[in-house]
Amino acid sequence: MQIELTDQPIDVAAALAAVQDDGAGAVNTFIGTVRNQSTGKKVVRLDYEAYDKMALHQMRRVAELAREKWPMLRQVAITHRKGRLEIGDVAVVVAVSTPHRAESFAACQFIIDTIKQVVPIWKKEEYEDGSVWVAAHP
Amino acid sequence: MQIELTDQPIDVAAALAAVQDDGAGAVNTFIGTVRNQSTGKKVVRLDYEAYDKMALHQMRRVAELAREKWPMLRQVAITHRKGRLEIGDVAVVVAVSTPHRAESFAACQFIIDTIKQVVPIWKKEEYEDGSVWVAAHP
Amino acid sequence: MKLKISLFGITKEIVGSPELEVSTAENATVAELQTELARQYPRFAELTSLAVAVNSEYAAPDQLLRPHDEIALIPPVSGG
Amino acid sequence: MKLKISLFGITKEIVGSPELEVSTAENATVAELQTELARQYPRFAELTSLAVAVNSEYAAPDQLLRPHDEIALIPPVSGG
Repeated sequence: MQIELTDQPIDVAAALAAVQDDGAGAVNTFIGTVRNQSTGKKVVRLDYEAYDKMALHQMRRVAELAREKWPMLRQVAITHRKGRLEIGDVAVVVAVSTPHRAESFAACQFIIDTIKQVVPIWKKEEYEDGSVWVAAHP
Repeated sequence: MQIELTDQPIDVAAALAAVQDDGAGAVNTFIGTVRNQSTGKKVVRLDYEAYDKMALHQMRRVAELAREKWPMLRQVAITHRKGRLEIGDVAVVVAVSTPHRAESFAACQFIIDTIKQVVPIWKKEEYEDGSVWVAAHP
Repeated sequence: MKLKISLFGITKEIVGSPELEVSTAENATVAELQTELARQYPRFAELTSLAVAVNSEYAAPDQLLRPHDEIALIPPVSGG
Repeated sequence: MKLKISLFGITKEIVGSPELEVSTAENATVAELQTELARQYPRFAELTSLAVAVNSEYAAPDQLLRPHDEIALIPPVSGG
């Protein structure tokens, strides 16, 4: 299991290398990147703030929970970026390897969905005319 | 749309680069690799044979069908290997980009599932004591 | 008419050649070609399935064949 | 007792500081802390949610707090 939080550009190839496993025939990878728009507004850049210690702990727990749900899960790599990101930058990478493909999709989707619910990382979207902490208000 | 069939090692980074899109916040990638075992038998290597022209045509059709089902699909890259592969080698890569993540998982899974059903590529598994064309016989 | 059939994977092994020439009636259908091939190569019947592709598309049983069609036998695929 | 609370994202902006010290009764619960914070910072009530983390875990409302706990406010997360 490789769990990382970094303020440097994410190396997707390193995440893929981390889940390589001769017993796994399937690798699923989710890459979240910064879009140029959000709910119709043009995004200039993003700032991600993290509660580092808890974020790493919660990412580890999500990976462990995935292994409980999919015992055949071979390797998991999660890397989340923090700090300032520009359009197109990679914000998060989740990579998993499993013997067969259906479980690789299910486990990877579970991990990214759960990360988005529990990992203490906050995204501030910067527009040309202001900024907003995403999801903070109803 | 980038559709390829190659007898050279697959460059996963090139497939990822091909689906990069500033309007896409989500990239899902499936990588199929050669496992060291299949239905309990130790696999030494694989030979993939392809009906090249029809394989490329059918992969293109699968990508087009995915775009009909998920009109928000931004980019699709499919690369399939042919020829002799060793354990751990990448046999196929499917990468898709979409604005939001749920569709990236669904479209990528649809594409690899459909490829496995319709693309004329045949896998011969080589064991220590023989070989078999996968799925040929009931 | 004479039809050239491309062979791959296990059908190539069964026939012992990457190509096969078959004589059929004019305007034979895909189903008629399949019947003729089954007669010549009984081992084809052991396969899980055996489709016919015409010009890179899967062909329906009632499709008419022409001499210049690109015809191939498609045993169960196993790519990916 | 005095509790140190770490702040992030919008709560840090509302308070104007990355940390906050709050006085509570001994053995206060998470719910009691939340009530005290809501009294001091009415803008917290405008948030979609505001959880409390104790030692890197999400805390239940009836959990007792101790002076050496690592406490943080967790406004709606938006990672990924």
